[in-house]
Amino acid sequence: MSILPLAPPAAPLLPDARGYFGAYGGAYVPEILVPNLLELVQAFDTARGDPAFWREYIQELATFSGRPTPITALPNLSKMLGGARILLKREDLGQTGAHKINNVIGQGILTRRFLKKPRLIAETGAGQHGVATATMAARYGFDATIYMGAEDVERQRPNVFWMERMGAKVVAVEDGARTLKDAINAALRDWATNVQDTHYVLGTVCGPHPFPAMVAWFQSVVGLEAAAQLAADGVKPSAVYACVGGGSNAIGIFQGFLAQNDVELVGVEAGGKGFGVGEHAARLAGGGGTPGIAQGYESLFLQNADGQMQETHSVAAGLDYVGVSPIIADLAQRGRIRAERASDLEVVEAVRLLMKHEGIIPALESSHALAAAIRAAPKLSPDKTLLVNLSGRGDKDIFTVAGALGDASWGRFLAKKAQEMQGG
Amino acid sequence: MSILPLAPPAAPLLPDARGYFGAYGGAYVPEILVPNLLELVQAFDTARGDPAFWREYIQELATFSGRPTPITALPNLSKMLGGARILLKREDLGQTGAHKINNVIGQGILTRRFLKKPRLIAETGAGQHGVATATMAARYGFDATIYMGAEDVERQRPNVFWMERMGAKVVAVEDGARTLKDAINAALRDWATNVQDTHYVLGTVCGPHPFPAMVAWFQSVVGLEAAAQLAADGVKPSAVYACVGGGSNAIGIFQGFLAQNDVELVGVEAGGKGFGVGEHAARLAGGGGTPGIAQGYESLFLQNADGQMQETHSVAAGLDYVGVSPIIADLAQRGRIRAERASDLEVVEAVRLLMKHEGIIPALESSHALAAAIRAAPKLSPDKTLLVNLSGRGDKDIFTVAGALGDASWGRFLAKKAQEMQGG
Amino acid sequence: MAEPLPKVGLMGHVIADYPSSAEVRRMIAVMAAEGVAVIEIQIPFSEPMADGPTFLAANHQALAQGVDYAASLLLLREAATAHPKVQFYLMTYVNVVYKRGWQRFAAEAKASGAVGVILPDLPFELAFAFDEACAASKFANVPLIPPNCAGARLDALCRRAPLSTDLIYAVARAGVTGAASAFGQNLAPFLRSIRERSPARLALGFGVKLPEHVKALRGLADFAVVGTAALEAHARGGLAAYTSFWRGLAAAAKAPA
Amino acid sequence: MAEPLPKVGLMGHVIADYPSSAEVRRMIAVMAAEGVAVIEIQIPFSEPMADGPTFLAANHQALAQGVDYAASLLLLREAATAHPKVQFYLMTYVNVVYKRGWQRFAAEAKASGAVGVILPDLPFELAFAFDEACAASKFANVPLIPPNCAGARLDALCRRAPLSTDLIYAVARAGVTGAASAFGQNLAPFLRSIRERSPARLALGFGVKLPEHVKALRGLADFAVVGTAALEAHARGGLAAYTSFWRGLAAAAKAPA
Ligand SMILES: Cc1ncc(COP(=O)(O)O)c(C=O)c1O
Ligand SMILES: Cc1ncc(COP(=O)(O)O)c(C=O)c1O
Repeated sequence: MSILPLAPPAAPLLPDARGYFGAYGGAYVPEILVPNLLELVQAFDTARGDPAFWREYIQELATFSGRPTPITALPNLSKMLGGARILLKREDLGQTGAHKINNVIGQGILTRRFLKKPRLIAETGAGQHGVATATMAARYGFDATIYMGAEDVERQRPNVFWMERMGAKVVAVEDGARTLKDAINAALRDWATNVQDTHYVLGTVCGPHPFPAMVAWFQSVVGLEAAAQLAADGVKPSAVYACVGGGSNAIGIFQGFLAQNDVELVGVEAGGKGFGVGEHAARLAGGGGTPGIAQGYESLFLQNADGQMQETHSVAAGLDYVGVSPIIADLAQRGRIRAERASDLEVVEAVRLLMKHEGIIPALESSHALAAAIRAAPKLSPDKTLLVNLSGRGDKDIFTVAGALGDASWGRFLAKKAQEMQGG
Repeated sequence: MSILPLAPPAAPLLPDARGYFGAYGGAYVPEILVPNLLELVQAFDTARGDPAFWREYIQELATFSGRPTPITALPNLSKMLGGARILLKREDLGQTGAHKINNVIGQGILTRRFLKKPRLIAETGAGQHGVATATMAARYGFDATIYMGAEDVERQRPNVFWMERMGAKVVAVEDGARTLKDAINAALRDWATNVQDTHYVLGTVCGPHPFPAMVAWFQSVVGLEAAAQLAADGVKPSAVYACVGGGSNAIGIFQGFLAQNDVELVGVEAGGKGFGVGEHAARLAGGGGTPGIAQGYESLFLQNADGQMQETHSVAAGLDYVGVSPIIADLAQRGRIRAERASDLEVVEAVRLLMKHEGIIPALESSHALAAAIRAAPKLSPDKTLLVNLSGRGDKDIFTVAGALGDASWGRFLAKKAQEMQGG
Repeated sequence: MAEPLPKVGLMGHVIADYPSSAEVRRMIAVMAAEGVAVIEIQIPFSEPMADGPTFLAANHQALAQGVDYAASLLLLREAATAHPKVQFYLMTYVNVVYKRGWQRFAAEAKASGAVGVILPDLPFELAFAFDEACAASKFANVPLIPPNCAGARLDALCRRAPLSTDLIYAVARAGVTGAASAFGQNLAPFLRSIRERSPARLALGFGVKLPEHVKALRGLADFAVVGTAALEAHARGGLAAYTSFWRGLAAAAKAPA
Repeated sequence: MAEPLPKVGLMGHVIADYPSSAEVRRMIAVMAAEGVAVIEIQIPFSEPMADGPTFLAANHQALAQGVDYAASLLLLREAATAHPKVQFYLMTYVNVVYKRGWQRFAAEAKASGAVGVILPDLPFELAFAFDEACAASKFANVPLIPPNCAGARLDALCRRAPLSTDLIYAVARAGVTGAASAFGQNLAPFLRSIRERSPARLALGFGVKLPEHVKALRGLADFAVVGTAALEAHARGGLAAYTSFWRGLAAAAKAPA
């Protein structure tokens, strides 16, 4: 039996006719964008109806991105912690080092096959979706412009460098909070301006319909694979953990287990530095988010009573987002997903533990899920299994992690290199 | 049919009783190390005789490192260049981003099963073998000390950072040329001092017997996989390209095709800046190397008439090595391997092309093989296929590549980060 | 001898209490004095996805200065009282309305003196609840129609208009507010296609910056909507520049051809 | 009344033309004058894998100063001529010998006045060709025997000795030259195990630094090999310190117990 899911999810997550999942979703965009969205809905419908499309998608992920990604046990960590065993789904091993590549390849094939537009735009937070988009654009011959909050450009400069090397134009967005939401606004503005020739490669399960459904469909490969892998080993997880920025890696892995009601699905949000406004990005856990409509969709947002979006914070650029997927919001409301938060400190500690004891360098984003599992495992019996989606690798976070750990020789090294580059 | 090679190579590359492959090899070490080498020979023999060992090895690579790695076609590059099609074997997608992990996992299991020593040492050039060793040591619970030429510590600081985070001690070797060969000397000195409790995880197919044979055996997984993958697709490559530092990724992939005499095997060395002493690291191509005995083995070395080793240079830290595998030297002498060189400039251009047109960021080392294939492809007919071993990913090279391309915003970014770290 | 060119009305725009609560009131007075017939008051929003750099920055600046929903409605109330001959519309993004509540917003806006609201990010398929609230308050939810809207969708948008008001806001080009003008050959047929479908008054915005743009709309639209260009004139030369900017447009709107 | 403790000979070491070609000749003269019986002259090598930091740096320094094979053999020739009572051995790494050619090296070294050569990185299994060359030139390939050598391998190493010379170089501890001393309880049994297997003269090196180390070897070995400690004495205080260093060792080597 192949681990690669050769068929798409049997029951894809699809919204109602208005693009709603329960109380959340929709497509709240300027009218100018409606034809593009309708065209995209149609392309997505066509893709879903054509088994060859999914096969091409999976084949490309297999040959270009090394799917299936493995599931890795953490014997040392489990021994240290006691309690439930923790397993990782290794999205960090994919091309570009994160789950983002799945969605991007899917949209790339869709654009090439159906939309036939020569230009792509994308927003990016941690830079991972931007790098993935730049990668796909280079490979499929699209022009690409990536919008990235100016603050994230600072936090994730190596990713900016690689995007540019792959031929993408990176635009630092200086508006608003200068993070992911502002990059999404900027991308939407670009799209509204260049409706004819441009496809917007949205990077997560947010934004106007059909993006949430479509990105969820592409990311289902993670969950379908993981479910097949665990089933092949005769393992049934008691819970599945994933970090939630927009929600794509979470929805991706959850789809393997949605129908198994005794598998708990835990979405872990950025607890940041505390519970105050601007100190975290927890929209679900702790009830920080309230219903609203922004960035093209209705969901829970961190906003004030007037509907103005608030500042957010996370040590992980990719979780530092003001809204959350309508699909996640709906599943949380229906009790199918439990939301938790992990603080910056817990996350840096989880990174440290995984590096030190298992030799794996996790992304700060993914380490939120790991931190929550680390918290939970000791309280559970050893015959339980927790599956954690390791959505990305941490190489990109060297500047943040080195800063958080106060690595002096790294600081000296940077000073020297900076001097060399100025001198040379 | 599984692509993962569930059985080891049917005809492993083994030396004669004295540890020689033809005219090259042996074990030229202080007598104090002889018992360790004999013990290692025995452990390697036992491992080879035990099918369960190989299965455990492959299983670990599958679940921890995501093997099999895919083979990726390069449609755009092939279209631009014309001529033969180029395929990449994607070792860059493995855990830690290079083929080095294969050998390291193998030696880790061997140490745990048979040698039962608590401490590991390793040399490293580009830092990839060091990171791989630190990774394995963290995962298997060994103490690890990594010797790294001081110049390489400078060139590959991010890798130093990660090694330390994974709990390894990194020693900057200030002797001699301050590169890989000096790190090997330092590791041998440590081993001679700590014979009882330490295993030396040599990172390439060099050093005293049984290292070349053993590392080649572990790296054969690359070639066995690639051969099975191509066979499954009904493709027969006309040539296989691999860069040659010590030679482990080359010997690894070549082993899938050694028996097929009509498949040309091309080892690509560092052509560096020119043909003068100290300007390159081409021991075979161009005849720079002469027979000698150093670093524990007899092979071709870049040395003067008195037998003093010469300075070497390569833009790629991992190829900047004075000797070459006795197995490669032997196969080259017997005409089975053809040696070529690629210059620093050609290599940076190959990196640029692969990023720009295929969205893949290759290691500078691996890009030597790619550069040679790019040179060759246009002269061949389109029904030919060239297989290139993409031994590693290029993320680690950001400082070098950004420098070579003169990226000003990267320079400013470094200056700012350095200041932050000094201030904070 | 040519027919005398029909006049075109002017429709202006301010962001509530921007650049300050005093200055915006003076700007409204200038517009009223120069004969601007319709004024949009924008309630600032943190995510103004349809606005270009000038309005984007102004939205954020206003919010940073503490402008909120209450202050915006206060401005509306005072302006409507001070300038009874001007028609006032609110402009904002759907979340501001949604957070207030569809009915409450429509009722409060109407009571404060607005004829209707312009919401660039509320497509009509999702406007059902708000349209009901508007109807109950006799308040307009002004449709925005971009040039790529055609066929059945254009029919539907135009059919909607009379339900809620007598004004349609046609968008001259793709993109956001404040970007370059693009009054191409397609403008006239585009506006005609709306006219054919709806008896509503027709405003055209996005890229109306110069007297010649205004003049070009005579006979094609009922109102020329001028936003960014006016704010930029103010930024360059304060109230004096603002006044002469509007005076120039007003001349173009009604001078003999 | 205890037996009078037997004497032990001293074996010294220099790196060719290090720190300079003049000074090394003076150092050899000092050793000869102080009664050092055997002197190793090391031909510098770029990869001295058995040497610790002091000799490692000295090897590289000598090479940087241009010391080569020819200069090293010239030093040997002059020293052997100047000090006929001292036995000279060469010490280097196998590559230096290999590049010269096994036979040519043995012949040239012998002709220049060396009794044999010490090669730390040429295990006996791989020394067949060189041993033949040595035999042809009546030149010694001195075996090095570390403390972890036992059983059949120790037998083989000891059996080899007389083939090529009458000297065995026993290594006191694991590791490289210049590291800490480790004269433990196992030293005597280790040396005895060699004595039992071979009639060769027995030198002990690696960690012999102080007069008490030398004294401890009386009755156990024929020669105490002193390398790094002497070079460090010279580095600290030049020829004067060097002289008094050797004088101290010489006293310990023969003074009544
Ligand atoms: C590694 C990684 N994980 C998670 C996320 C969060 O996104 P999502 O919630 O859509 O998976 C990001 C976003 O950049 C990411 O890079
Ligand atoms: C990515 C990569 N490729 C190749 C090499 C060269 O080593 P080898 O010739 O043993 O494959 C290195 C060494 O560090 C490396 O990191």
